[in-house]
Amino acid sequence: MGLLNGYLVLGVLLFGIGLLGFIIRRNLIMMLISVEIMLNAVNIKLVALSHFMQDLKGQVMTLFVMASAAGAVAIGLIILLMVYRNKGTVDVEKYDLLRED
Amino acid sequence: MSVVRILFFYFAFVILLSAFMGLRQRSPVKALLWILLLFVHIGGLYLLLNAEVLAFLQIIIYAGAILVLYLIMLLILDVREEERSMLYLKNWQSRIWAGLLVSFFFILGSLTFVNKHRGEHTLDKLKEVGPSKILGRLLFEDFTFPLIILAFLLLVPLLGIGLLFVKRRQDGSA
Amino acid sequence: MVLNSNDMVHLALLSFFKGLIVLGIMLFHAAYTVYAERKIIGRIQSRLGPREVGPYGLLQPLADLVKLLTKEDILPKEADRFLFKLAPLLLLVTTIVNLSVIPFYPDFIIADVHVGILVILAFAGLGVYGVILGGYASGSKYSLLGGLRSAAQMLSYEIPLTVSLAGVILAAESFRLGDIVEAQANSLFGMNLFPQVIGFLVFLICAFAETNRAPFDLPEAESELVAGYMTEYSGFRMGLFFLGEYISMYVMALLISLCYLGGWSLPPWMLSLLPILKEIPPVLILLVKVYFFIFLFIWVRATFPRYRFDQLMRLSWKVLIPLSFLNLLIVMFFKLLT
Amino acid sequence: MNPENYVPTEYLPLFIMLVLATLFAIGGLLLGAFIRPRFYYPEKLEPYECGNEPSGLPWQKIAIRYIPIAILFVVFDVEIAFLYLLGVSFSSISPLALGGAIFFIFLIILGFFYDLKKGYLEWTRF
Repeated sequence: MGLLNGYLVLGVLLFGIGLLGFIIRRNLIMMLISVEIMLNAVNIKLVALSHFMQDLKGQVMTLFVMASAAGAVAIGLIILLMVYRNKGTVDVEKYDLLRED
Repeated sequence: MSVVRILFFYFAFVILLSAFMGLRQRSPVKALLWILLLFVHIGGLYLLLNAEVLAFLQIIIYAGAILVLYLIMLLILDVREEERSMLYLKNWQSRIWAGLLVSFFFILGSLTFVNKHRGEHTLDKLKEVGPSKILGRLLFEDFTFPLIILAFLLLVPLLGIGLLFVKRRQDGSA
Repeated sequence: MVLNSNDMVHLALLSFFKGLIVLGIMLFHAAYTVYAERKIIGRIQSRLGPREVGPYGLLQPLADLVKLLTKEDILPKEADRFLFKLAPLLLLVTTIVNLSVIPFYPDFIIADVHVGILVILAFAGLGVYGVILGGYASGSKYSLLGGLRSAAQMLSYEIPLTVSLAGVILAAESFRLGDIVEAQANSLFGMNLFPQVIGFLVFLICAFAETNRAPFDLPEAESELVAGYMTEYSGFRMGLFFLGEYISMYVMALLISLCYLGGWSLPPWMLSLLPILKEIPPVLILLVKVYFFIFLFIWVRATFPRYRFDQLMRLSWKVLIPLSFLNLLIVMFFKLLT
Repeated sequence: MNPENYVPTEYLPLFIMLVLATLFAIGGLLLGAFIRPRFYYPEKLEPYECGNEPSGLPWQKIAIRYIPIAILFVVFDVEIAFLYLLGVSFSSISPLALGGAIFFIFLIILGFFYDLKKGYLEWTRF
């Protein structure tokens, strides 16, 4: 087993943890953080492949992922703040305006 | 075991541990600190992968900007410890399904990959010209159009800041 | 680089001793900068400054150290104990690490990396955590507000600082500080100051704000927020915060001298005018520049009144950021001409 | 050189400096712990509130005016990353690529000036 497989497995495991976090957390902020972790997991794979395939395109892709993640976080937190103003909480379970009880 | 492997296993261990601890921590500020550890160690992993520029950009952008934004958000909204209950996966069947799904990704991702492509940026070439120069040239020459799209993407939050200043109406709707 | 383990141990030992030397010299400097500051400000305000401990008060830093070490270490009862202890460490360590990528003269640098400036920015970015966490963990309203304010200050002044550094990088086309100095020595004016006066001024103002020095020393604005994020800290922990401040003053002074004033090199026209200047050891040239900026830090503190917080924010967003981009434009223009 | 055994040796000193700095700070704290006195009583451990009895919880909701600053900081940080890469490769890229890069920078400056014009960065606005 080469080292590349190690990086790939690490990426998948980290992605799994991020997914798990997205599923089990109820705090909207922490759910957004889990998305960040998943993006980072993908970044690890991209950079690892870029290193082992000796092609810098992977690193450029990672740069784009980082930049777009920053933009997404910025707009996501603005939306979160708007929701918070209406609901007074970041607990996703309380956002049940459209649910029939 | 060679030095590379020891370093890799150290970084991998800390990354997985801090991601796990961060996502199971109930106090949001402590969770963010674990995530900070995670991001810094991912930067270290990038160093191992000969992506120096990216390693420090990872720390600058993720740890120094995005996570700070989250932290300020937490302090401002005064988010306290959340209750210990799950939003999704409340019964065991769904947990098993989720586990199967994750392991499917795991197996798919690590086994089906065939590593054949060889690019032109060998380590020697990178050392000769300087990795940041090659990275910049590649970025601006070959990815000009995505860069322009990215500019529009980053424009959105700048325009969206105005949403924060919308006054609430009396009936409570925004 | 493929090195065998023997080379690795050699490198590790070498850099360990280099690190010890740099750390020792820097701590000595930080201690005596406090003394110099009190002496100079005393003179400016026609006082004498410290003169009791030792001849001319020269042992004052030692007395300060003993005092800080023997002061009680108070953990406020509302404090988050772990974060409270972590915050000053984070601030100090991220500041000291910056010293490792700064060249002091051509061959003396602890870690000769490609991306020196990025390293400094990355660790400066991590320093914000020390401030916010220190404020949060104290469990006091003043601390929390002070921490957030200082964080907002650091964030808003980091943008013009980094953008004006982009001009320097553009001029040298390298992230390595050694290359930047060399590029300046070979350039037309011999230093970056001349095409980039605006960038230099912006960087200077931001350096004052980043190090929390007067006239931007909002954390120490007793009239507003007591002592900001440091309110609840006492004894050696507060000493760590102060040490961080003084070391970051030196980091900033070193950065300005290296990036804008040509570091250890002198401009060619000056050398051709006075050939005797070639005999000066390079480290002395750098030291003179650095001491000048440290003196400037102290002088400004004794001279200018403190900014109000909204003025501080307005200065950064409305003046410095547009100016820094203007500077970048000018540099690009120059670069395209040549 | 094989990517399998690439070690970034030039970063070893950086790591050593990190360890040294941490050791120094912790060592100072430990040294202090041995020689400093400890006389605690409840009043000493109260959070500072100008001599009054502390009122209410220390953690409260704070005005959101820090958020626009933080968001702008994130966006500018990303821009700075690209700016630096442009700076490093400035003279080796084609005019078209340079045009794209300058468009990228200018669009974000445009957004920034929009915010400035609208007064979203006025500290006293809230």
